[in-house]
Amino acid sequence: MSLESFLFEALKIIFFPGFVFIFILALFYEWFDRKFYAKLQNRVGPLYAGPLGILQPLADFIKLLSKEDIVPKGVDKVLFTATPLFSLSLSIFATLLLPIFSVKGLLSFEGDLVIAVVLLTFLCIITFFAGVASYNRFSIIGAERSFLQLIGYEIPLMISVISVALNAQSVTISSIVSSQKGLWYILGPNILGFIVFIFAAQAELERIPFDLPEAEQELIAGWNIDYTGRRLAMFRLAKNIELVFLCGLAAALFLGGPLGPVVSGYEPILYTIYFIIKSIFVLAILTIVRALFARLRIDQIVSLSWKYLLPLAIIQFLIVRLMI
Amino acid sequence: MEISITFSYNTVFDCEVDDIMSMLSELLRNLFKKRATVLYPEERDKVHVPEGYRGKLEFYREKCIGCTLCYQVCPSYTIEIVVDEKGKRPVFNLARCTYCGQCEDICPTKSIHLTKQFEVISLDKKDLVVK
Amino acid sequence: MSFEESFLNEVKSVFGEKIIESKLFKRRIFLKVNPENYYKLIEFLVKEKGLYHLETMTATELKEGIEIIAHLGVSTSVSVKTILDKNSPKIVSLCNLIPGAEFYEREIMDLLGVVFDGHPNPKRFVLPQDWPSDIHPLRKSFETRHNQPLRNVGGE
Amino acid sequence: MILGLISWARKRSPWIAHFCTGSCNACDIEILACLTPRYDIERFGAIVRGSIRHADILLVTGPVTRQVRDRLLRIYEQMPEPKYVVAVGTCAISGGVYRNSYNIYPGVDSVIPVTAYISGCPVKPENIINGLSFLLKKIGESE
Amino acid sequence: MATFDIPIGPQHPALPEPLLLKLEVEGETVVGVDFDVSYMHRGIEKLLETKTYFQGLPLVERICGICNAAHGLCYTLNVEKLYDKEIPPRAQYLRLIVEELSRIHSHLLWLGVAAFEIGFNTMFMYTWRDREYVMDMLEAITGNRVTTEYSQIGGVRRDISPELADKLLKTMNVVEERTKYYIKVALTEPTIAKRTQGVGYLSPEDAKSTCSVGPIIRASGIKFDIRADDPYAAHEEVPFNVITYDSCDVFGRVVVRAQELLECVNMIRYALKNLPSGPFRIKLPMKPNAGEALTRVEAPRGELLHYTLCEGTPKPYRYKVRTPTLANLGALRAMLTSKGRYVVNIGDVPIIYGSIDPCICCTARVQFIDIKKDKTWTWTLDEIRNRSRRMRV
Ligand code: SF4
Ligand code: SF4
Ligand code: SF4
Ligand code: SF4
Ligand code: SF4
Ligand code: SF4
Ligand code: SF4
Ligand code: SF4
Repeated sequence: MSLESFLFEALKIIFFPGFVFIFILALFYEWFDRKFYAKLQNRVGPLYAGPLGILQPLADFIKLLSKEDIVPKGVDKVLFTATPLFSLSLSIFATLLLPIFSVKGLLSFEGDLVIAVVLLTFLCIITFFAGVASYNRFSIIGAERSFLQLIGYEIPLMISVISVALNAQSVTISSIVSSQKGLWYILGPNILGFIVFIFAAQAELERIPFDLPEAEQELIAGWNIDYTGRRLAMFRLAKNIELVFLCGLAAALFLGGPLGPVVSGYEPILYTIYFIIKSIFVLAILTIVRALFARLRIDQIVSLSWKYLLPLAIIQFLIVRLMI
Repeated sequence: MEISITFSYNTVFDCEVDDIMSMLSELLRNLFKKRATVLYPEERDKVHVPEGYRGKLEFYREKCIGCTLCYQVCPSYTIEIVVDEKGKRPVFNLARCTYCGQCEDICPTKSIHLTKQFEVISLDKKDLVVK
Repeated sequence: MSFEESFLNEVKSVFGEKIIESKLFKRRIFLKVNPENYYKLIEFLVKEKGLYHLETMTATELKEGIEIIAHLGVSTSVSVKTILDKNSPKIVSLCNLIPGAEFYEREIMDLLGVVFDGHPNPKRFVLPQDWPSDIHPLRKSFETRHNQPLRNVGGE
Repeated sequence: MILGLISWARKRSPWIAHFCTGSCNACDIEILACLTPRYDIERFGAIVRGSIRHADILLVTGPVTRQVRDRLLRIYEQMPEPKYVVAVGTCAISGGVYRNSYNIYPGVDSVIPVTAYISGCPVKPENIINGLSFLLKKIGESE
Repeated sequence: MATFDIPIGPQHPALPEPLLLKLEVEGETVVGVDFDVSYMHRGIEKLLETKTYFQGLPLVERICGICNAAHGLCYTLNVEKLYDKEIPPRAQYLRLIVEELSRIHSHLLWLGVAAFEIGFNTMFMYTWRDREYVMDMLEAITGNRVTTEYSQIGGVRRDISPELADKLLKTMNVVEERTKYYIKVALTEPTIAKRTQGVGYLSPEDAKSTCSVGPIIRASGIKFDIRADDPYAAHEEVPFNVITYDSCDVFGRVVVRAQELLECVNMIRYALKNLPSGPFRIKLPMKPNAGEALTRVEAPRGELLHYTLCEGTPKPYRYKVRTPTLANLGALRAMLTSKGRYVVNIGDVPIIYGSIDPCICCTARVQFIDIKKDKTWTWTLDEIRNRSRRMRV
């Protein structure tokens, strides 16, 4: 590899569509989520930090970085320090798989869809360890709940992803995206899969109605109760990046990812724009779901997933199976 | 601490569809409704402060005759009676005032008035004194 | 004859001279008995007259002693008073008759130091855990100024 | 530059925790009302956090009863720096109506240091917002 | 013997006021309860003895902020009894209007907080947005949003002008429409029914013997409402229905409160239409006659009782307040103790606790005493609530 192309790759990783771009996107998505949520509730939401409050997540982030960092007595120091870092780096790594500016992600290899799903599970496991590390009753219960949820939604999520893969005859994100040139999968046979994916994503992100692990009225703050300052900032950023990742993954798998009418020569820019529009559409759906429901009980969540999501996912799978 | 995990799978989650729909339509209607928020510091004139709101005290020294009735009805020892060149007069320490309006009601000469000014804040308790 | 008067007559026909004093207002009846008749009268009112609802119990330190009032009633409120000795106030508990009396009696125990005989759960209720057990705030000898040592003198 | 950024961020992201030390509820429900559509303090970036460790501003309502005093102290110790305490309501400022009772401390500032006082009984939600934005302005200036 | 202490008091903005619940459990079943209310003890009764009757009014209104209108009303009615003077009927009607308005505000608040508790933030936002209409009216009539100070010794503080009455009627229409929507949601929403029906059983006999009051006893099918049984203010003249429900469980309490909202709206309408003319306040001297008085008022949470003993001085010799929540503690214990086929699981505790609409909550901590294992530990309500998610059937 020549030096120039190496530098070019490095720039790509650092700026676009690498770390910096993801960072900005993550903050932007959080802002959109909060603003839209407020709008649905007839409020205004963040307003004064930057135009329309668009810098609100940035302000939160910087403020948290600058706060005093407390390590409470009795926590597992190693885990307490390591989990935020792990969580952040895993989520960034996952995002690099997204096909943002072309049908291929920054990282793209045979079978990367499998890796993406596995990363999601890892993120959840890290949440569990983060909760256990602070050895506080609330956080342990929160951690335990996040694990229990995992049992509920993981399998439907996987099946819905598998049916897409089956449809495209591939487990590589880039080829799934390019196979949607003719017809997006959501318009095709995969509409049920999309619904399952949305609910599973909501659960993965621990948002209402699946926000049991950090339910404020019940657990105060759940698994992250003892984290302050930098560590909390990292966790929040990781959550936002995960949000980007899941919205992006939904867009890539069901909405044709970055595809759309293009003027030749401007593909990367247009692709990026299409990608962002589509994933924000997914985000808006997620936000509406958040505003629409009350929190479920943990047993309700599990029975919901097994009674409804799983059969839906299996029907989806059978439809695809029969079509091919 | 032991943490026992027991599930019951027979809890059915069955929110009926039209319940969700009625909530959803309410949500979407709100999306296009005017915001209910009053942007308070900017839109101060739109804040609902009716006539007769019991806010910050105002005291008119000229009218006061020093009867100390207000001192006698105040429930929270807000009022201190001091003597100045004209005689007895009350001094109000808003750090203790409950804005109950008893002093305004009792004052025979209407020297005390609770205004519509609802913003009473301070970084130092000593500033909260009305003379 | 008003309802209150006929009610009083009915009670008097059973208890006669044991009712030391009675006062009538609209829908209010105040009766006074000696401590030994207190439980019997209340039992009569609850069992025979159907006054199942114990509104509350009041205790007051008067000059002649500590007055206990049990307010009974649904529509018309009947208050049964009795006066206890100031130095060792003691009376039989109503909890067997009316389980709802428990909290009222415990409150009086805390605030005035009355002992209720046969109370199932005579524990501290309203006062802080670290409060000295021989000080009862509603006694007249307890000056509000009393609190000065208990209060932080700093502040405003 | 960095310092300016930090102080900007602090000003724009006040996270709130609320603690009741024996108030009459009226101030508490007015604080709760601040979250609702009419007042919406999320405009300032303020969110109410359950965990005291996440909070920047502690809103205290109520005169401090004897039993609650120690818990107030403990909560205060657990807040990460920089921290601000706001006494909401007359009885949090000086004991207000309950002044001279045997079971209360006269105001929050007899137990922990207080940054700002918001007077009212109960405080009108706009006054709470006003107090907060005033405090935020001061935070910005002092740094 | 292991006792846990929670490092952080649970501070969430809903449900304030601390109470210590001590639960005795056998395994997962609650077998006994005890309470400690000392976190909130402010010594008000003693304090009242040091203030004149006129000074006492603001203090009484601040016993609790949510139904302060009822406290203020009860206090003034009580003190007026000592004077032996006729209070103008217009004042009584105006008092009734403000009392019912504040009942609407209290019940709506409870609905919103209940939604907030189950994480239904949107519902919470909507109910509280609509509650603001009521608050605006209260503010316009009385001069403050929450603490009304409307009822004064001798009458009311100020009159309701015709324009204001007009506005109030219009607001009532809005409130009625919105209330109907919320009732529909609350009563048809299956998840609410699932979590409330058959929970927190209080038999009519227990309701009577524990002397419970308000919506609690009415949800056990007993018609007991001070407004009807011992009318005060203008309740003798303004018609209304006493709402009862006989399911004896938490769901019944939801139904009773929801239906009462509509009753309140109708009462306010009637009172405004039939408002007598005349003065709204008479001046009374500082010193009442010697004597004693007892008044009962139906606050949003149930019967409220004030008793005073006056020796002819401007200050009360004794003032006694019995709040509805105190009266309902006995009922709460009956609901929380397992008996027969009604087994109370630890997980049910928060819902049952919430159903008495307690004003002593939040910092509430629950102490468990397992009589078999002889071990004690402390939990916050929130922790139990969280267990409920796992263990409720
Ligand atoms: S408004 Fe009330 S508390 Fe304030 S000074 Fe007047 S009487 Fe005293
Ligand atoms: S009541 Fe009025 S006239 Fe009398 S001292 Fe007070 S302010 Fe002056
Ligand atoms: S705050 Fe309220 S209760 Fe306390 S002294 Fe003032 S008016 Fe009275
Ligand atoms: S300031 Fe007044 S309204 Fe607020 S909590 Fe204290 S007594 Fe209640
Ligand atoms: S007791 Fe209630 S008001 Fe006080 S901090 Fe806790 S939740 Fe808030
Ligand atoms: S009513 Fe009784 S228990 Fe309640 S604050 Fe007053 S003295 Fe204490
Ligand atoms: S029942 Fe609750 S809301 Fe009503 S006056 Fe008592 S404390 Fe306040
Ligand atoms: S109802 Fe009970 S707990 Fe609530 S403020 Fe009154 S005395 Fe205290």
